[in-house]
Amino acid sequence: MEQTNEMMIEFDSRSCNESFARVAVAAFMTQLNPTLEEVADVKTALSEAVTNAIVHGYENEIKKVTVSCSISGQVLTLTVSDKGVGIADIARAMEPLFTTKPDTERCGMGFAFMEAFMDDVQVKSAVGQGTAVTMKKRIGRIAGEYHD
Amino acid sequence: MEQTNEMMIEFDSRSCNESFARVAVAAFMTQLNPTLEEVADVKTALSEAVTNAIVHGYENEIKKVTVSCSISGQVLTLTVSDKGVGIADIARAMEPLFTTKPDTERCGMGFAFMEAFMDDVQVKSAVGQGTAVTMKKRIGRIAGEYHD
Amino acid sequence: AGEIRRFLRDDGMLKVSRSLKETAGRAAAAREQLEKKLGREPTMEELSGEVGITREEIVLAMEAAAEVESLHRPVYQ
Ligand SMILES: Nc1ncnc2c1ncn2[C@@H]1O[C@H](COP(=O)(O)OP(=O)(O)O)[C@@H](O)[C@H]1O
Ligand SMILES: Nc1ncnc2c1ncn2[C@@H]1O[C@H](COP(=O)(O)OP(=O)(O)O)[C@@H](O)[C@H]1O
Ligand SMILES: [Mg+2]
Ligand SMILES: [Mg+2]
Repeated sequence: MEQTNEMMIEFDSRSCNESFARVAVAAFMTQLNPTLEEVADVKTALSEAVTNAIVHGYENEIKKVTVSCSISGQVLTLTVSDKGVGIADIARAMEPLFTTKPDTERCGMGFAFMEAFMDDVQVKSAVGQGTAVTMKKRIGRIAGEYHD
Repeated sequence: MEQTNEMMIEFDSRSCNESFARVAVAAFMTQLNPTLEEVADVKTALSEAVTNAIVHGYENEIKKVTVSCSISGQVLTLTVSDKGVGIADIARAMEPLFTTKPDTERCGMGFAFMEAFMDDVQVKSAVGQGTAVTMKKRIGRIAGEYHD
Repeated sequence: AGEIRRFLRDDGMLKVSRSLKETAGRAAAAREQLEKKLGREPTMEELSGEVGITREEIVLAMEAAAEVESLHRPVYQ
């Protein structure tokens, strides 16, 4: 039986809310009985996606960022969305080291980190409409060890 | 200067999500630099309101509970909403020891706790449409320490 | 290999509750110590400075520690 549980958080695109978002997702995913490493992986991937929404999506204007989170069986799915500028060429944006803000402390490794720390990363975006990054990760040690 | 910051969480009305809601609100309110006691007060009031939404509002059906949270100056405002059965007589429901579920472990003290731990509690409700409980608390008792 | 993985992951598992509990323990100790020093309850900023962990992580650890306690309490009663 695959029990499903869902939550969603929406917050102002201020960098002071990143830490809140990380902890909220960490608190929700503790239901999956994760390891410390799994929690750290998800927090890193989430931070990259939220920073992108704030810095690139909204270019530091104060609008809403949404993080939807669901648990189905042992799989955690996270979607980070903004209604910002959007991405014209998604494949290019996802290339390691590609960045449109080379002047700042960004180094073009955000998507590479998300892909390294999560099992699957999908990006949907439309110029002028916004971006949604959906990431999945299977949490849990060995098959059959959890009752779900 | 009154800086405002907002967040909202929405989650399935399962009691396993109460802990997630407490952490999300507690993490968000740390921006106000509260004491642990103030954090504990808010968590207690929040738990009572969320439990009410799950147990009374939805009578344990799985629907969505929403918690909106805003910070303005040193004041934290929380609204816990459900789209459940609603309350016919709000004044009566808020009386200490009044409960419509005397059989369970409830003891009719939920609203009394919310009023004791928060500065202000307002309830809006319509039968068949749902309930919204708005609570405010001024954070930071140490005089002169906060600029607002 | 499965056994090794199981061992590593079990160790990781232990570390989750251990590290959260440890953080919560350190925060509780710092709270007491600061309260004595300041003559009032410390703020989250003061606590976080003392423990060296963000305010948000401290509230997560304290909630997790409280949860673990309430889950285990009936077992040991
Ligand atoms: N939410 C977003 N909205 C608009 N553009 C984005 C968004 N996320 C990423 N991008 C684009 O993709 C590029 C690569 O992102 P990333 O790999 O995180 O590197 P960096 O953030 O260091 O530039 C960004 O420079 C930006 O052009
Ligand atoms: N969200 C809600 N939806 C419907 N009824 C509610 C809700 N919250 C409270 N009530 C009503 O108000 C009564 C008093 O609530 P409370 O003071 O928390 O006591 P208790 O939950 O122990 O019954 C409840 O018994 C219930 O009838
Ligand atoms: Mg980036
Ligand atoms: Mg109650």
